[in-house]
Amino acid sequence: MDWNFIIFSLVKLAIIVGVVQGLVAYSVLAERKISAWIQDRVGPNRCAPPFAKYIPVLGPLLTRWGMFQPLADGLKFMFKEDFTPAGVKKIYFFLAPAIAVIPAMLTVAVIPFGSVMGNQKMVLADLNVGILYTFGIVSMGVYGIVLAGYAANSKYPMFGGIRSSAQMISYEIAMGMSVIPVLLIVGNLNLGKIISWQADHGWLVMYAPIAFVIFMVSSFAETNRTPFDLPEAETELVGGYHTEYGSMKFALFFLAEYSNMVSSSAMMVTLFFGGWTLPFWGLDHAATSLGMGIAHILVFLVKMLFFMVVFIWVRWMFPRFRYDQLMDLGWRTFLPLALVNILITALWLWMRS
Amino acid sequence: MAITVDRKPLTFWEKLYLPAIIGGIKVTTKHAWNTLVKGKVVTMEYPEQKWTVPDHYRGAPYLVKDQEGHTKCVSCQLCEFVCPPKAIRITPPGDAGAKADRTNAEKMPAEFEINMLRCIYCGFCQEVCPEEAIFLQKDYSLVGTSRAEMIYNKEKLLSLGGVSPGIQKWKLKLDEAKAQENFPVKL
Amino acid sequence: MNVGLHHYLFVSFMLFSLGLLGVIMRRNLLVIYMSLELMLNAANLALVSFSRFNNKLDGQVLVFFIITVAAAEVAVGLALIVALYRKRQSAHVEDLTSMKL
Amino acid sequence: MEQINNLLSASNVTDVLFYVFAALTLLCAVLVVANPFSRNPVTSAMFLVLTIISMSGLFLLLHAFFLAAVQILVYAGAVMVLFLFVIMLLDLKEEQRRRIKFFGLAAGLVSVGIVVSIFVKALASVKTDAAPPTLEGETYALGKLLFTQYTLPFEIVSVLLLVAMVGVILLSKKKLE
Repeated sequence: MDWNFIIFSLVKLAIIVGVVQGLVAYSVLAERKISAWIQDRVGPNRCAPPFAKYIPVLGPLLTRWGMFQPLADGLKFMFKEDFTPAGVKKIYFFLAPAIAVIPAMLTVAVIPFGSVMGNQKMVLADLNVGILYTFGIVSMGVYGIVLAGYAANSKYPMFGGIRSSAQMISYEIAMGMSVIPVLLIVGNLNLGKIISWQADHGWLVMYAPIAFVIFMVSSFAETNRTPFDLPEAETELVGGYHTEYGSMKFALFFLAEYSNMVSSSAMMVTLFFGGWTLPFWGLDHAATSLGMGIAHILVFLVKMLFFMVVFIWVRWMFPRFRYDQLMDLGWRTFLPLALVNILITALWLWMRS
Repeated sequence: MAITVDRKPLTFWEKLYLPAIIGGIKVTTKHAWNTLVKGKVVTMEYPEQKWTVPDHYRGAPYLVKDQEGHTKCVSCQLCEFVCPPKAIRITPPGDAGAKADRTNAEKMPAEFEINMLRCIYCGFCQEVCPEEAIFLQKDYSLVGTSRAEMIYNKEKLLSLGGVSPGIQKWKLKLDEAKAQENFPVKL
Repeated sequence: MNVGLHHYLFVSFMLFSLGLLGVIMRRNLLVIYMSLELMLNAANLALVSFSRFNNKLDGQVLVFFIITVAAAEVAVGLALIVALYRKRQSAHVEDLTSMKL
Repeated sequence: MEQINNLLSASNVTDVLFYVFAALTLLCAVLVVANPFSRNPVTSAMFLVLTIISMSGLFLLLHAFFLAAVQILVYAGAVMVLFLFVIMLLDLKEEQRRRIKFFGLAAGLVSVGIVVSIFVKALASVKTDAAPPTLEGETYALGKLLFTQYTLPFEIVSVLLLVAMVGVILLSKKKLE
């Protein structure tokens, strides 16, 4: 532990948080744009400062694609009245948004988003129990929602909170079980090691496709995204756990949801799609030059953005599950499927050895 | 007694969800392609493109003038009486007030105000008006920066309303009178 | 000053006595249950530190088992509390003194 | 610079972290058991979550990485959520302050006193000059031990979990047919 380590860690931390926040802001825009396209609309295309249209080439793009919309949204959230309804449990009401955001941001810490640059590994914390860490943090994400539901002291948020606690516990099991084949195949919990294994043997999605499907669907459920967004179901619970929230506190819940999306896309890329590696152009080994390092980061970002788009796309493609269907899918489809998957993988590995 | 609805058991493919997923992908991709590449959108970009209002559209009520530019309203206050949200407020000219600016009417309102924040565009005023002086026209986006600004006075209503096209209620009677040559008012 | 086994044991002991105090003093069944969890956790801490300072992994294996059993115990216990609450509409130990349901 | 580097040396940092985590653990545990500001069970549960998290920090300092993760995953992630779920389900009101019975208090103090005496006796026999520990709580080693030497307890625990599951389902059924 020395000076260098601290400085570089802080720099990486700042960059990661900045990038994740930027991604969150623009994924809100992407959400609105993609939903608009799917529904034959144009989407946000107004928001631009007056000078933007005079920029030569980028001008029309900046103005027509609503590139300043996240900025406007952020400003709007910040300047709205911070309203506290009467009868809420004040302390939890204020704490809940923060508790929701913290785990969402923490998950990114163990994800290797690039190989090396100079002598710095492009990962914030190279833990030996990386996957377990991620699951632990993800499981903490439910507190924000449950407390928000409890603090609001009103029926719908309460329902949202109770639903989310049951849903998240159920799907955590399926999610954890789905990753075990990956761990069996690789034989290591370190995310960096998993990536380097994939660089040598090919992406894990080819070895464990069922695991990937279960993981993906469970992560939809864990992030409360649409086929499983029962905790916030607008049409039945008028917004669920964040019904009573407004202004920046509501924005924090938004931030948490989208950060969760970012981190679970990153997890999917890392676990099943080779992380920062690509099987061609010599991109599958640790970088030797600065350009290669940047290329690795870009590869990772592109893969992650693909999954972000899938997340958003699914939201506008499928209707919400009913609660019993959700539980049925989690316990009676995915759990046995994941167990069988583990068994088959173990058998396959045993036959090979 | 509760009615139980028979549900067909799902077939194997329906249970697998996969065809539904593929169908969803197909539909959404088709729409996104149409919007993005072919530029087919169902929405309009409002301030630039505007909706063409159909003929019978009931927008904001305005006062109209007749062909000679005279006020048609005779301050009978029927519209004020019939207005459900009480948006209309008419000040009659009174004894000392200005008389009508046209020859075949006794008086015209000293002030005629419509509070556009209250108006519900029901069209009762148009229906009730014996002089056909008020018409619901095609404006639908009325904006202002204050509540006071949204109370339209007589001048504003008249200038917005314009000349009533082709309607001259007294024309028939005028013709009859001319024919009999005992019409009391000199034209 | 180096942190050694006795430091960890002291923390563990404090946790255990706090848990014990909670079990005896509090009246809410759920809080009593939480205090029990606290005691179990104190045992966990002691076991992990023993395992660390004796260079043997067996303590950690035991902690693994304790965590598993605690999870099962909590599930059963909470189900019991819910069933009891349904009957008596109370989770207060002094309202639950009779043996008959 | 040299001084700062010395200050940041591994053993110093872990010592400071130990005190931080230990203080956090004990403070939160006190607030679980006897919170002067609120007698709301949700508050107790949340402070128990904090206790567990800071305890997993202590586990990390003891190089028990796997257990630290499992601690958060199982205790904070599942068990405490279950607690919160039940509290919300039952809609428990704040615990009433009732008069503390003398007998209960005396019994509590006596039992705590007994624990103290046992502890003092135990602590006296702790070797403080043990060799610096080298053990790492690696997942691999732990798993190996779990599936070789401790296979029987492991299987028994799995049966226990099954029994618990069946029992809970039976208990939470509204009516026994």
